[in-house]
Amino acid sequence: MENEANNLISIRDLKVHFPLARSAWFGGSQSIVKAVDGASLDIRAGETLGLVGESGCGKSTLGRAILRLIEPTSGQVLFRGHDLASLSNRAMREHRRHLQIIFQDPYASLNPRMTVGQIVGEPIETFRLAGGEAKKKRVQELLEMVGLSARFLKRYPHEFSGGQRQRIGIARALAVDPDFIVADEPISALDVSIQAQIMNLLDRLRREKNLTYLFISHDLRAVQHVSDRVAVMYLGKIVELAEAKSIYAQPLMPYTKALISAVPVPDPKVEARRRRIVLEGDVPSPINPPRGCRFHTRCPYAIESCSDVEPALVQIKPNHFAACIRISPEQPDIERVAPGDAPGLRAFSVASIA
Amino acid sequence: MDDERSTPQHEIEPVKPALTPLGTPPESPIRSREGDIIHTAPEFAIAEADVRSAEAGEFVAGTSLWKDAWRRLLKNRLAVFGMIVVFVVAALSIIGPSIIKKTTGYAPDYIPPDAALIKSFPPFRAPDGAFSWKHPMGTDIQGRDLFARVLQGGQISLLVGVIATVVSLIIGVGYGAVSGYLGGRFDNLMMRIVDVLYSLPYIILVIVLLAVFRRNTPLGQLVLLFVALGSVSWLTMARIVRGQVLSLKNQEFVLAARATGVSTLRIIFRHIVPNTLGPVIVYATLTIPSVMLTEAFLSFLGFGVQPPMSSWGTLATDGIQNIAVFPWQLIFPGVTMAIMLFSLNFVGDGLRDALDPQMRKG
Amino acid sequence: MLRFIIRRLLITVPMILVVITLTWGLIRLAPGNFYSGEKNIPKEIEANIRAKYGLDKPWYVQYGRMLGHVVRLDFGISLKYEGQSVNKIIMSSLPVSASVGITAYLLALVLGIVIGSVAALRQNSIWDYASMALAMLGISIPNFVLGPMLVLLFSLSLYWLPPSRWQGFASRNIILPVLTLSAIYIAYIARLTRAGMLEVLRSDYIRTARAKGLRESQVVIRHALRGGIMPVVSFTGPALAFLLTGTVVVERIFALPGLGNYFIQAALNRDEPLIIGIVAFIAMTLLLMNLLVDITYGFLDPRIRY
Amino acid sequence: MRTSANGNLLEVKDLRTYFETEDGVVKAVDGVSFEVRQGETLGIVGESGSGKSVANLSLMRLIPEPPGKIVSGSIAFRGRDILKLSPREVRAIRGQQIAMIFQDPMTSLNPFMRISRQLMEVTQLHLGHSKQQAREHAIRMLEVVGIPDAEARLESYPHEFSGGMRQRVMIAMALSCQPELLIADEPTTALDVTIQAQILELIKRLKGETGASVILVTHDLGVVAGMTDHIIVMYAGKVFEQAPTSELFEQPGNPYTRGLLRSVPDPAAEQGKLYQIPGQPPDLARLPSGCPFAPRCERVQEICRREFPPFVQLTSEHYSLCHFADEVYAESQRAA
Repeated sequence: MENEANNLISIRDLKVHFPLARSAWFGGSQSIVKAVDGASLDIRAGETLGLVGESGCGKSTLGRAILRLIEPTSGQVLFRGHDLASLSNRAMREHRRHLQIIFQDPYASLNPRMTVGQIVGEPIETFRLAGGEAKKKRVQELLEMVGLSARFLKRYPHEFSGGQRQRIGIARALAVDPDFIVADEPISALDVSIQAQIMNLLDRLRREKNLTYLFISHDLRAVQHVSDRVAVMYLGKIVELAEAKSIYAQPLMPYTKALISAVPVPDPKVEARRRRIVLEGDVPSPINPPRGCRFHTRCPYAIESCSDVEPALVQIKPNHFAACIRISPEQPDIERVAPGDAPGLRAFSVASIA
Repeated sequence: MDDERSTPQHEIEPVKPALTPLGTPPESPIRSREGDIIHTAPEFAIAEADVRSAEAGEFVAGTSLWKDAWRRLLKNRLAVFGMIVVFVVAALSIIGPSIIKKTTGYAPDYIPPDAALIKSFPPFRAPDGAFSWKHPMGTDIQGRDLFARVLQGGQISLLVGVIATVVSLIIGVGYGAVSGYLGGRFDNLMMRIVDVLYSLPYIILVIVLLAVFRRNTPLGQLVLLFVALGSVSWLTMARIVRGQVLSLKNQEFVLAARATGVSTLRIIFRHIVPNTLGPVIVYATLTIPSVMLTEAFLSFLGFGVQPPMSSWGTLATDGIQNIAVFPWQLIFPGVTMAIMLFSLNFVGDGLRDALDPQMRKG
Repeated sequence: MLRFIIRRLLITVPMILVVITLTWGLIRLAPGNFYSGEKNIPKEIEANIRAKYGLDKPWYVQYGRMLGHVVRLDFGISLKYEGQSVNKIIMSSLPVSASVGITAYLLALVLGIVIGSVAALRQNSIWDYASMALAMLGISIPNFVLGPMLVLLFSLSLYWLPPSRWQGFASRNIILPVLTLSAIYIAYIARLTRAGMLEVLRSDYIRTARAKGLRESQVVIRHALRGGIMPVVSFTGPALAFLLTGTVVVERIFALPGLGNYFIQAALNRDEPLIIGIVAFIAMTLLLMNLLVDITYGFLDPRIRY
Repeated sequence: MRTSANGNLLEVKDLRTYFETEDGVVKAVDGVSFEVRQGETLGIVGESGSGKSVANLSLMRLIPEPPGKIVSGSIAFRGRDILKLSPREVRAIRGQQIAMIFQDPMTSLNPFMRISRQLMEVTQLHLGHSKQQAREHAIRMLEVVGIPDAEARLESYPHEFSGGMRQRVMIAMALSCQPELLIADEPTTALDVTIQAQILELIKRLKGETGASVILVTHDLGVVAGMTDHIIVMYAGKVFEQAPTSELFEQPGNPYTRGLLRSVPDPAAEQGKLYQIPGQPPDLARLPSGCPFAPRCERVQEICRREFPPFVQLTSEHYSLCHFADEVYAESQRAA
């Protein structure tokens, strides 16, 4: 998109489609869930890119597909010039040193039959980074780095609370000294008072270790707090991408506007004043996503063309991208666009003719 | 108390109290926005509290889920009772017959010279009708000591139970694990085969098999029994293992292992297999009594163990012939078997309770 | 739904073929023959016998003939009970087995569900412990031990009930066989019901029902029971298979002229047409019953769609 | 304690609900008192394990017994103590005068029953509706909660609805008998933000239309900020702070409340380090002798570890459970 050199990860037109399980006893037609359907995104070295969206929008799938924990159906994931999506399994395994993940569920993400020492030590063993005493020392260091006592080495996950378990998961991800970490809803399963702890820890580690994060969450407040830039996802597509400040101050997409306005603010005065955009209806099924703009079924500003043309993610304002045919750099505020006007459509047809 | 999906007992995390011991030095505060005090790594407070009892610098070994389960099992009185009974009966069956032979001279199939006199004697009776320790379970219609025979029958019954279970374990775990791990089309095909076999009247086939292939040598018949019983009892095991593997495969800790480049073999043996063991152990424990029951039932129909070998099933079957006159010939082997099965079932149930919630959520 | 049933029925046909082929193969692969029990048969007579039963033909001709029988649902003439057709034997013995089996299962359903529900509703009470210990006993006592013991008690000691002899469905003679047969089902169903009910009673929608102000009996009967007995419904498939083995034993103990007794005799005598006939009949019944169970399950659980 | 005005619909006094567990007695709710006034919305805020849900289930006597038990206290609803009523009298209140909606709409509706029956059985039970009346009423309620094509959807099963729609059905069911008090226990926690907004708007609108009082239980301070008149903050089974909503947010009088408020990312503030409450929530079976929050409190003193704190009255309607409530309150006042 711009300034390629700064990008640590570049995702190009990534698609992840799942065939739904057939009904028991063969036969029956197969439907396909288009969890991620043509997403493109650049993640710059050293930044935290927030990825927000409602459940089922494909944000977690995208995060996992980058790391090939789910095989992408098509598209590219460029990491330092290698397309991760097309590497052999063996070559991919080598790259895993640099790419790590932190999971949502602090209960399911730790093997209940392994001690903390084994869990955190396993990546070190896998890449033969250290052995014997050195390994033990390294594990202790890692535990202390995430705020746990080194004496917990021989304990088992079920003896810890949710927040502590999440720290163990973070220590495991750090064990190989990665460059890039996908934080997949790292705080949503935690209590409010623990969320702040984990967010601060992640932030501190990023600065100390010069890490790059893809921070996936449905919690817009948290994403805003930790992210440099934010991408909004809806039904398998990236619909808006901008600097955190600008996206919260002036969201362009009607969907993003609604999303942000829906977040309750812990301040009665603000709550009393503000006007909430309440979207009608539910998110459509990703098995049969709406034609054209996927949001048009719920969009208060939708016009007929919205159901025909699939909008591309274009730059509306400097470093602010949105996928909506009704707004343009000339008139980025959708409320002021003339009724029925779709400037993006003109640009689109011009582009396709060219 | 907010996660209403689980029962209140499970809502409370069994984590040690998060107390700061008195006199813990305060953390060095960092100043940040609006002068808030920020604790750098306040978790240390908990860390310290947790290991209070330990010597400084010493590593505290945690309790693994196995130890946890064992502790819970020991709390279950019925299961402990079951384990003791199983152990005692099994030990008696193994060493009992030779002890009896040494002390009283009654081998299980020893027909004493005065057989005509002591045929079908009631328990604790001497030929003259007085009390006697010689035959605590009486004698059978040929004058053999029933106690020795019941103990020896236990050997065969347990052997059949254990070996057939091992056979089912090997086939079932292998089949289920492969099916679950490969997934997709293979899994579909393999599980359809299990479904088909499941809905067959397999016991009918076993009877046909045992009837038409009936061996004249007792050992041959025994082997045939192992094969027949083992080959039908693996189906459920395969389903259980497959279900486990399938769900574990997508657990986040397996994904995490994959994300850190752990090899497939290691994922299978370090991450998946240890976590399937719980249900497998439970089911295997419950398979033993069910196989023993099937063996007894086949013996009753005349397809089981052949003489001179005897199992609880054959002994009970012999006893049925004369139930009106010599009821103890049915009651002793029958009740012994029932007690053993009862205890094994309790152990299995207790194990399930102890190992369930397999993924303990605190 | 209709498509599901048709698909299942179509699959049933090859499955029955598999069972029959397996059975036939087992009989043929085993050494010896049905007349090998009779000693010293002269060569000519043996040749005559072989010719009479078509055993001189190549195996595939014999296999084809056997299949032909199965397809026409006419299983031929029994070797042992000469002159009697297999169909006739099945038809005369089926009512005996079916009446004992079905009565036992119905009894088990009612008693099992009631006992299991009571245990679940009074969890950790003396009722719970007692009924579950009894259930465990029911699972642990082999029915061929239980049957004679019941006979010993009720017939030979108390003289309440006759020990055996089939005198039709309505006679008192059916009581002991039915009790013997149903014991293990009562036990299983009670355990399943208890486990199922406990799970359902803990669920959120039961709390909703209580929050509505429903009486506890309404909560249990209207809201909990249906979900609670789902495990029992899915047990019905395996139960039918058990029922077969159970009836075989009970028929032997109580000398009932049922299907199971004939089957054992046939297996011991290597009465090929009778074995094949009974196996085919049982396989068909079992598969059809399983299909019925699945359909019922679909009706009971609206989330399942075929 | 606030003197009870006669306008109180519900007065809970010194409620204690304990659970027997393997690890010992868990005092899930331990001496909780609060009031709900006619027509007002009370928010109960707390993290998991704070006892907020148990407190609400206790109000309806829905605590599974055993292992739970309401040990003491009184729950006066319109002057009658619910804890002293016969089971039959409690049932008459449930669903008719006090109704509840729960966190997970997926599991709170009976999956085996058409929603028509689930809706109709409430009014048949409490309002003595005939089948036909109940049916018509059910359709009207579905329309009220905004389910399109209500008549056609009436015969659906719960799994045929989306999460948000199911929560609407739950609300329709709860409001069928026009209850005087609606207890909403984390009604939006399982839902997406846009759906959460829909449900919150709906509850607000219906509350306005019916004049019912509402107890809104949640862990999300944002949700209570816009919805409630009064708030109580719970921690470790105790009420830590109780105040009118605006005052609680502006001038919290308890270190825990203050910590909670500050650990929520503030959209207006600069990025950077977030305030964090150190440590872990306490184990309810092994509570310390002093203030349960002491191990995590930033201004802990010797006395906090030794003595259980007093419930200090700060203003006419503002109470805080803290040895230093006055100081904390004063500090907040200065900050504001």
